[in-house]
Amino acid sequence: MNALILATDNVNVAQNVAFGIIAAVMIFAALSVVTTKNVVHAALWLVMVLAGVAAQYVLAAAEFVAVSQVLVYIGAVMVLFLFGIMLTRAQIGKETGLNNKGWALGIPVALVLFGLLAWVIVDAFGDDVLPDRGPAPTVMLSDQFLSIYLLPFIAISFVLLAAAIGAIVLARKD
Amino acid sequence: MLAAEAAQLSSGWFLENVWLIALIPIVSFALIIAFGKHLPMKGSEIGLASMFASLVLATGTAIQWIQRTNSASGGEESLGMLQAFGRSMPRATEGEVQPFIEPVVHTWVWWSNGPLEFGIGSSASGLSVLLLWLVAFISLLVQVFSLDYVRGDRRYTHFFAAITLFSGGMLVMLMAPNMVQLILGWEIMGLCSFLLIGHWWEEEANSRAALKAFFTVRVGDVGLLVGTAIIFFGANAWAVDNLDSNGFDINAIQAWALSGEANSKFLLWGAIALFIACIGKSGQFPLHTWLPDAMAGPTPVSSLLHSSTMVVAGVFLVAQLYPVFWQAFDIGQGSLTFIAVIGAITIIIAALLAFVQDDIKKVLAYSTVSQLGYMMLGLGTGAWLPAVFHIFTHAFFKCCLFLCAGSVSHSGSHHSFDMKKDMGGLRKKMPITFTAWIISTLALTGIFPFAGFWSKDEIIDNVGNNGYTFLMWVGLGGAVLTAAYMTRATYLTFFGEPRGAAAGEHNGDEHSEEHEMEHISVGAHEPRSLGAAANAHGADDHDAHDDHHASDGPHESGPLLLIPIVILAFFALFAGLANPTPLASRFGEGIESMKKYVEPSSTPVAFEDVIATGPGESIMLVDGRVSASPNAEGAAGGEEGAGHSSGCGFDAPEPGTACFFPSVTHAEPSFNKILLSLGVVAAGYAVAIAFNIAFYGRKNKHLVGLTERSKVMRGGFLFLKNKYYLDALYENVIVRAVAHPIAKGTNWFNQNVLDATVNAAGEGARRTGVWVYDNIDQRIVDGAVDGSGWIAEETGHGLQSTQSGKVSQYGALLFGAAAVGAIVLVLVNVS
Amino acid sequence: MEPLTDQNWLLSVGTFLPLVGVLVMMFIPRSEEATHKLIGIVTAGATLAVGIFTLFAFDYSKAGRLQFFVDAEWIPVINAGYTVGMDGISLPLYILSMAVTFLVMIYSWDNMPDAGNPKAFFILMLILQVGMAGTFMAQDLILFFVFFELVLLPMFFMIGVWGGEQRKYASLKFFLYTMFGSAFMLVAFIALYFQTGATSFGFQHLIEAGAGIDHNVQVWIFAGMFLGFAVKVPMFPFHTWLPDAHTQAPTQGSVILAAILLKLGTYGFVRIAIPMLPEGAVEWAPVIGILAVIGIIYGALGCLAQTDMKRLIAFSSVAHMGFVMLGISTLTTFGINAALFGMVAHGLITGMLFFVAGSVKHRYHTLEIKRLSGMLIQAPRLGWILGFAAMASLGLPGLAGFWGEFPAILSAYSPNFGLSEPLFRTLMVIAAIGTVLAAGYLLWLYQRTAFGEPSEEFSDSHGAGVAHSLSSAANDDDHAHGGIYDVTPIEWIAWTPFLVGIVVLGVYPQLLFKVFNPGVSELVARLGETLG
Amino acid sequence: MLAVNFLLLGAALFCIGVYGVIARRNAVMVLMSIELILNAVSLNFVAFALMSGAIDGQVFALYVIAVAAAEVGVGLAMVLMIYRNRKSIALDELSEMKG
Repeated sequence: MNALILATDNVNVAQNVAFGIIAAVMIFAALSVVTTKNVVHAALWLVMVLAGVAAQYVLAAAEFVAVSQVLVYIGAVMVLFLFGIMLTRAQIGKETGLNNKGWALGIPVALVLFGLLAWVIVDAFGDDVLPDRGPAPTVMLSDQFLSIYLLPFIAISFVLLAAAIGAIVLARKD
Repeated sequence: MLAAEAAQLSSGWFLENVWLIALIPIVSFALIIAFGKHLPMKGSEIGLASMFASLVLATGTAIQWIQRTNSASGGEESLGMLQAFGRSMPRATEGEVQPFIEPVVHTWVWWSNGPLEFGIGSSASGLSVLLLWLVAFISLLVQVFSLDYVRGDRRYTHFFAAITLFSGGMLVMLMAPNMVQLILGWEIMGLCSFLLIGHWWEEEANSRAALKAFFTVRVGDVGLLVGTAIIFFGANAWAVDNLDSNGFDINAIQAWALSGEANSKFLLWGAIALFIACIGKSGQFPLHTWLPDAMAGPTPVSSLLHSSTMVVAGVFLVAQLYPVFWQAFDIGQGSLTFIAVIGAITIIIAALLAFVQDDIKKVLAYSTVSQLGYMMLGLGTGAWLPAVFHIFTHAFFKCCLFLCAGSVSHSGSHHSFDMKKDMGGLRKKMPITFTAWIISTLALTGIFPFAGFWSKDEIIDNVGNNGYTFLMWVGLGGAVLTAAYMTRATYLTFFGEPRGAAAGEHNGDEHSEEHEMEHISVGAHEPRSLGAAANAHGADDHDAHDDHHASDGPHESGPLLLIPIVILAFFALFAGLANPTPLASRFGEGIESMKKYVEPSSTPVAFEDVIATGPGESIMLVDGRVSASPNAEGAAGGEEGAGHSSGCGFDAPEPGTACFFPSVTHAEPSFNKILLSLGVVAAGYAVAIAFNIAFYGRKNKHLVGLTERSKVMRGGFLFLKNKYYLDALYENVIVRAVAHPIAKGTNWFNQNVLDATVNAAGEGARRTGVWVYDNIDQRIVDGAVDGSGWIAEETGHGLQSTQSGKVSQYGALLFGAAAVGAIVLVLVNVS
Repeated sequence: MEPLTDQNWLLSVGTFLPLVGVLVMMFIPRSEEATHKLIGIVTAGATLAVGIFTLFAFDYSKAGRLQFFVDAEWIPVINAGYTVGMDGISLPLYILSMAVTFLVMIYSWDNMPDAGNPKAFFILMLILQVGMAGTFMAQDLILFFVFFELVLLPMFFMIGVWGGEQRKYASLKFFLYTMFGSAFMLVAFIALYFQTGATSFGFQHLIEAGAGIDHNVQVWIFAGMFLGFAVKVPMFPFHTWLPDAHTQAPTQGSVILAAILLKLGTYGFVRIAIPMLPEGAVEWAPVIGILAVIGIIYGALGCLAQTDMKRLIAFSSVAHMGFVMLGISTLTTFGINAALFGMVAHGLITGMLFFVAGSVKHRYHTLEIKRLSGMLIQAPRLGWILGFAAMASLGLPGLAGFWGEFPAILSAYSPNFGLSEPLFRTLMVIAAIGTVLAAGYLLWLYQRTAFGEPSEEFSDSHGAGVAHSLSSAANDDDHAHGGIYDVTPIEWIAWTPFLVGIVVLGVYPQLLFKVFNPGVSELVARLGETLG
Repeated sequence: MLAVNFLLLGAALFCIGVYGVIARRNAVMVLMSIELILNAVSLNFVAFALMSGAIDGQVFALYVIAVAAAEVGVGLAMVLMIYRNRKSIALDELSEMKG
């Protein structure tokens, strides 16, 4: 696999190297999210993964998305998670029994799924090379938002509102 | 009006409105049902009035029919109203060729289904006019008889309603112009016989007998339905083209059968099917078991239905559609026909069984079956006229015999019919009944001046003449047996010393059919009988009945019973003179009025005449869509019969003409043949009487012990052996065990084999029904339906475990399924 | 033959009038039972009056053509029109349904089933009447299907609520079985719609266009329709719902079920399946014939095995419908006329038999044949009516039953359009034997229930009860005496039209044949043309 | 820079997320795994946006982020409620919805 990537001559090596490092870190972090015994560690590893993803967005010429990823995900969502962990009084340090009985079932399913996806991706996009374009100006993004995708934009606002109210109603004490 | 030219046949008001004869009884049936109970004589007066009206109309029709025949043969003498069947016949001119007299057909469109139209109405031909008069006359007499006989019965009105409906049904059948109306009359008679046999349906035996009668006749009716269908589809095309009527019209069927173009396959199968119906209705060999059991009905019913009129329906059907049977079984060619064989077997079987019966009515029933066998034998061997004449005479003396039996039981043996226990020596006490009985017995056995001789002897004579010598001897043997069992019955009833009720003991407990009448006497059923809606005046009739018995012991019956008996006896004596063929040589042809008026002539008639003439045009037919069999390959015209004359029945009529009746032969009466048959019968009498006196009278010691001493004597006596009337011990030890192999055998065979098969069929059908119902219907068909419900339920339970409520398991399932789906998609697309 | 469109409001009024009654009854509280019964009877009477007016307005000389024809827009999207019309074939059944409902309502004036609640009972009966009348007047497949299904619901509730012990099982089975059948029928209708160019569901159009469909498609479409109608008839393999439904249904339910609902199936064959799919009909005719004759023999054997009177009568109607289907399978004018007559006759006769069975149950509280006997002594008139109905049912000439069976047997002798004659002739002989079996089980039933002495089980209760003298005064107050009483005046009023009908049709069948004939001969002529 | 890289990475993250959902007993951990999956998807979106040059992919990525945020909000609220009633958020004990 790696040989395939490196061998292509007209690819600027720096991008590949950077991608490789970040990808490795992300995969390692993701694996440890799902395997660590400690809930808080899991949350932290998740932060690592999200940061990696943000970095990938930058590589993929999508700065605005990267920034919003960092802002929303790492900023807000992870904080929520930590709150969640705190409020559900997870023990400090190692916890036993985080995996349920049939956890072993997950491995084959994941592997089969990954094998399949990999095979399909390689088969479909095996050799086309990404054109290295400059980062897309954010104004284009906003045009899209407010013209073609206006309806989803409004819909998402409703979703967020509903989620907020829902969360409040659910979590209220009385 | 009479001297019309030959072609234009005279017709009169009576011939036109023959349908009135049948309509009156049916209408009066409705009246009796509606108002019967409130009338002074509880409905019986309506019945009597209707029968009398029918008789008057029938007589008028007969007279006009005679004028019509005379006018056809150019006879110029005018016929007075009285000479209908009187003895002194005017000498008709010796018309060389007797022209065919078309029946007067008068029909209305009853209903039409698709292209076919069905008419209802009347067709007055020689045969039907004769029998119409006969049925009306006999019904009137029987109704008069039953006025007194059935008095006091709880369902008096029902009885009269049913009897009037029966007469109506029979008259409808007799005058039927087409097969559908014939079936209508046929089935109404079946219904009435069911109602009348089961008149006292409280007893299980009576209702079972009624059911058995209805089923056996109904089995025959299948033949009627199928036969009508086959004949219809055979005859329809031909009838449409030539006679402009349809396949149901009886005249058309007659003409079609003899037209030579009839497809022999249709003819044969149609004739067999129709004959099965006749076997059922007229109690011939295989299906005769219901007739003796039908004696469970009241005596007037047995005398009217099961001796003179209803059972004759089968013979009438064969006689009416004679051309069909003539062609189908080639009766003309002298071959041993199916009908003759059945007739012969029936004669012998029934005569033998008559020996073994203790019940007087059973004896007469078997005698009727045997006489019917004679008629079938006659029809089967080409002796059409003697057979029809035998119907005519037989009706009188058999009905008279039954009425005498009824009167004997009514006032002689205290309502019991058992000759052994309750009769004997009644001749002194019941002189009139006795003389009537003797006259009728002599008539039945065919002694010279009496009616039976002229008809039965004629049948035997013609059978011999047509080349069936063996069957002739069977007929003579039958005559001997008849003489024998009638002597036995007469001896047991009227001679010897009185026994049981006849001796005056008033044993009230014995089981007899009139037992129901005494039901009303004090007893557990008091409230129920009062409650019985049918008989509003329960209280008074039962005491009227009592004084009747005050004068205990056998005595002569009342006038109402005797008048019919005397009239019938008179006819039993003189009816023969209606067609005394043996005297023809001395008094000339004209004396045979039956031959002249009743037997249709076999001269061909042009189609146009048939369609155009005749006051009632035959049924018009819209172009029939119903495809009949191609009548292209018509039966090869009857080739020259073996020695018999040619003519209608033998070679096809020239195109454009149709003949309606085969040319039947008439045996020349010869003196020695008459002597032979009379001698045989006399011998039968002599032996029987001698044996009776010796055996029952116990006068001759030598004879008494004869049966068990020598095998030869017993073998000899086998046929004439009279009843084993010995004291009980002697009877049980020896005679019963040995004496009657054949009689008992036939009776056993009759009960266990034939009856058993009928019952077994019923039981078998029921058991298959139960098996089919339990296994196929409930288990397989129903099971399949319930099974599908069960399967759905089981799969539901099976899948329930996947719904475990655990999120992770759902996740696993979800993604697992997604993965598998993806793999399948990939494989499919890749390959 | 273009239809006549004068007075075309008549049919719609005749069909939907009962709904007015239903509306009125809705607002009246359940407790006033008498008023409900009265309104029910008045509405049914009014509907019958409209029916009789239609009878007179009908032009018998043109009985072959559709009369009172209406062709209005209904659901344009699937071009299903509210096309409605009445010709000689459907008129008698249309009137019969109104008459039967009216008489059944009169009968239930004082013999309500034990579950009571006449409000719901009468409303259901009125809705049932709408369904039945609608099916006979519909000239559009979708309209026909709607009415065909509408009929199911009220009958389901009548059996389910007012029925006998296992009414749940019976009603569910009845409903699902018929739904199963009509599902296939709907598929067939739609297939037919598309095969004929998807322009309209009207009968006229489909009949003209139907012949055009190619051979084996016709056979398959006919198969779908056959399944739907065969379940309703019921024909041999699909009949198992009938005995259960009848045994559990209340008297009123089983009378209407036997008198009219069974006819929807056979009417469907004559009106829809055969004219629209000629080649399919010829292909399927032998199958229908064979199944019909099996039905006759199977029904008869079933009857011989029964111990319950009502179940026996149910099996007997399987046998009778066998004769009707035999008549239809010959595809001759003769046979189809006989089949239509057989439908009306069977309706009257079996309706009468169920009425008698119902009143026997009302009096003896059991229908076990073994325990019944001597009915002629305890209730003579009831016994004689049972005898009369049994005689009519076994096909005695002179009564209506005969004219349904005899021409059917006769027509089986020479079927139309090249159907194999030897096969149909054997069917004819077997059917003729079937008539003997019919006589067998009916008279056997009659002997065991009517003849003989009353069984002690009922006679002593009889003795103890009020002396049931003939005077009708005693049995007016029906609750006063529990025992066996004779026919009450209410029953007389309900039953006499049936009895008179059976006799009149028996004596003068031309009444009905005159009406059926033009329509049927036109149908067969058209079949002749299309089949060449 | 091959497009395959991004897509493979996305796929890997996705499968790890799936394993997480299946294996984990703790509700919060499952939510985290779902987060992983969502991120994998939005990574794919951006990759395709890059490949095809149209920025619709990025728009979708943003939407995914928004929805994910909402989803976590509600998810955690529910987890808290479960925790308050059950004092434990082990998923395999919550099986009242069993069929």
